Amino acid sequence: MTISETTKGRVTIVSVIGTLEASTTKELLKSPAIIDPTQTVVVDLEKLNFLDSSGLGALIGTLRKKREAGAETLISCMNDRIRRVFEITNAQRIFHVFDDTSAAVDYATQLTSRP
Amino acid sequence: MTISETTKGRVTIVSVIGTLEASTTKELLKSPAIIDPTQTVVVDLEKLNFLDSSGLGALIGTLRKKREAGAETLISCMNDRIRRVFEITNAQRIFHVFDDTSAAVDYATQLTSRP
Amino acid sequence: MNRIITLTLPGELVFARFASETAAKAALMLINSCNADANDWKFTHAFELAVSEAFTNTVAYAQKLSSPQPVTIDFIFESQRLTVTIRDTNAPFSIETPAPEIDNYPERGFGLLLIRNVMDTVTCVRENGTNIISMSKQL
Amino acid sequence: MNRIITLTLPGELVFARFASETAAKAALMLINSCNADANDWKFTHAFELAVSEAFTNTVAYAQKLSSPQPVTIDFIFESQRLTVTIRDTNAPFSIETPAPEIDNYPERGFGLLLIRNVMDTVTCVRENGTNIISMSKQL
Ligand SMILES: Nc1ncnc2c1ncn2[C@@H]1O[C@H](COP(=O)(O)OP(=O)(O)O)[C@@H](O)[C@H]1O
Ligand SMILES: Nc1ncnc2c1ncn2[C@@H]1O[C@H](COP(=O)(O)OP(=O)(O)O)[C@@H](O)[C@H]1O
Repeated sequence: MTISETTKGRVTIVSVIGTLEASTTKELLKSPAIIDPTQTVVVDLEKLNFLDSSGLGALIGTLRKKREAGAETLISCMNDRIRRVFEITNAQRIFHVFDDTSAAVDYATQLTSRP
Repeated sequence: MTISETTKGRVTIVSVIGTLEASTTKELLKSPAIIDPTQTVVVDLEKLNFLDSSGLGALIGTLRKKREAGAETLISCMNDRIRRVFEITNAQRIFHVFDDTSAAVDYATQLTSRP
Repeated sequence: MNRIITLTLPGELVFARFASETAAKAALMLINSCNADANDWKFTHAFELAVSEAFTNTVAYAQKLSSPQPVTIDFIFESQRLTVTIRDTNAPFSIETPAPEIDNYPERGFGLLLIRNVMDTVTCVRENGTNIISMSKQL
Repeated sequence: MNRIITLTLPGELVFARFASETAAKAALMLINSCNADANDWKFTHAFELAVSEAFTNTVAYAQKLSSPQPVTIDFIFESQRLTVTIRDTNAPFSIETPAPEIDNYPERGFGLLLIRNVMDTVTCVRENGTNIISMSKQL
């Protein structure tokens, strides 16, 4: 599992490549843009091929910490396997989910430029 | 494992996709161009991702039957994993091996046009 | 004739992916042996996900012993059905444990919900101090 | 600490690929756990190929019983070494059996040659009517 971060203005794209489950969530949680609660991130899941409840829990924890600090966690490019996990758990209700990373970045940029 | 046959003049390209081992060799041996001993074939291994000694045995048996009938079995596009099996067993000594399928077809076409 | 695959792994989280990938492979084998539609990703993914959850729980809630105990997973192939069984000697629990309310941002508690949703039948029996979790799905 | 994965499969050729893919995955796990170079395809392929050959032989030369016997494969992880052990109750044989002459177009007889070539150490011991084939390779 690999994480790569790309900065687009005030927003950081965090691409998660591989699998996100019990043994790999700590990698995600060590990523600088995830650690910083004030940093708004788009988590790009295009290259994530497996997510279970441990991985989802790490994303929800990230969302909560960032919202508490006034920042956001947006999700982009889920495949059908990932979407299934979001749907069963209702997680799509608390996350902003985008089909497209650049649309997510645009939206996140608007959010961060609010006074 | 899937086999597809493409006819190029007097030569048939037999593409082997997937794996060639004990449980899949019978698929190869059911392929019309492999069954017909007088049919010269180029066995395109570009999409073969695993070969073991059972698979190699099926290729050697095919080569023998075709040579006895005056035809040929040429091999093209082995990856490193397949090449390793050919090298250890010395099979590259009895097969004509080509990096490129169209070069193999050209060579096979010349062979079949000999009187 | 029923066929059984048994996999015993060290009871460590780092082996969860080994377990779930093996489950996916077992599901794919059943699909192939039935000439069923291999493009039905939901069947394969159901086993991959359920085994990831069940294995992780078995390890996460294991009694703290000096060294982790091995975890054994059985894959039982019937004509059109695959059943996965995992055993552990953890504390008893209810397979019907409800998931938490998503609006509270819970970071855990979704494993059993996912298992129940993607499988046809899920049971957990307690026998002589052992939890026997069985998860089964028809093609 | 050594770690062991045990896989028991039905003794049928259709499960050979399951065995060899699991072997490849075990090899990859050792590579990852050692932060070794995952691009060294030869290590992974060695186990994939050797287990394919050994499993196929175990099934092919099994005594003809009414129903095929299960085959158990152990994967033993030491610090930098992976050892695979397969047991069967077949007739005894020599692991050093030479391969046939390629110029005679032999259709079989290359399995043990391949195993010996891709592994560091291969042994076959006979114990109480059981062949114990051990194949091992250092990263
Ligand atoms: N194998 C198990 N052994 C012991 N307790 C378990 C096991 N599986 C589940 N449980 C119990 O059921 C609860 C719900 O499990 P689950 O839905 O997977 O969520 P999570 O593990 O994230 O808390 C767990 O918190 C645990 O108390
Ligand atoms: N597991 C086994 N049980 C019994 N005999 C075996 C076993 N493995 C190998 N042999 C014997 O050794 C010979 C050589 O094996 P191998 O090199 O794999 O070639 P092949 O199986 O293609 O004949 C076999 O023909 C068989 O007689």
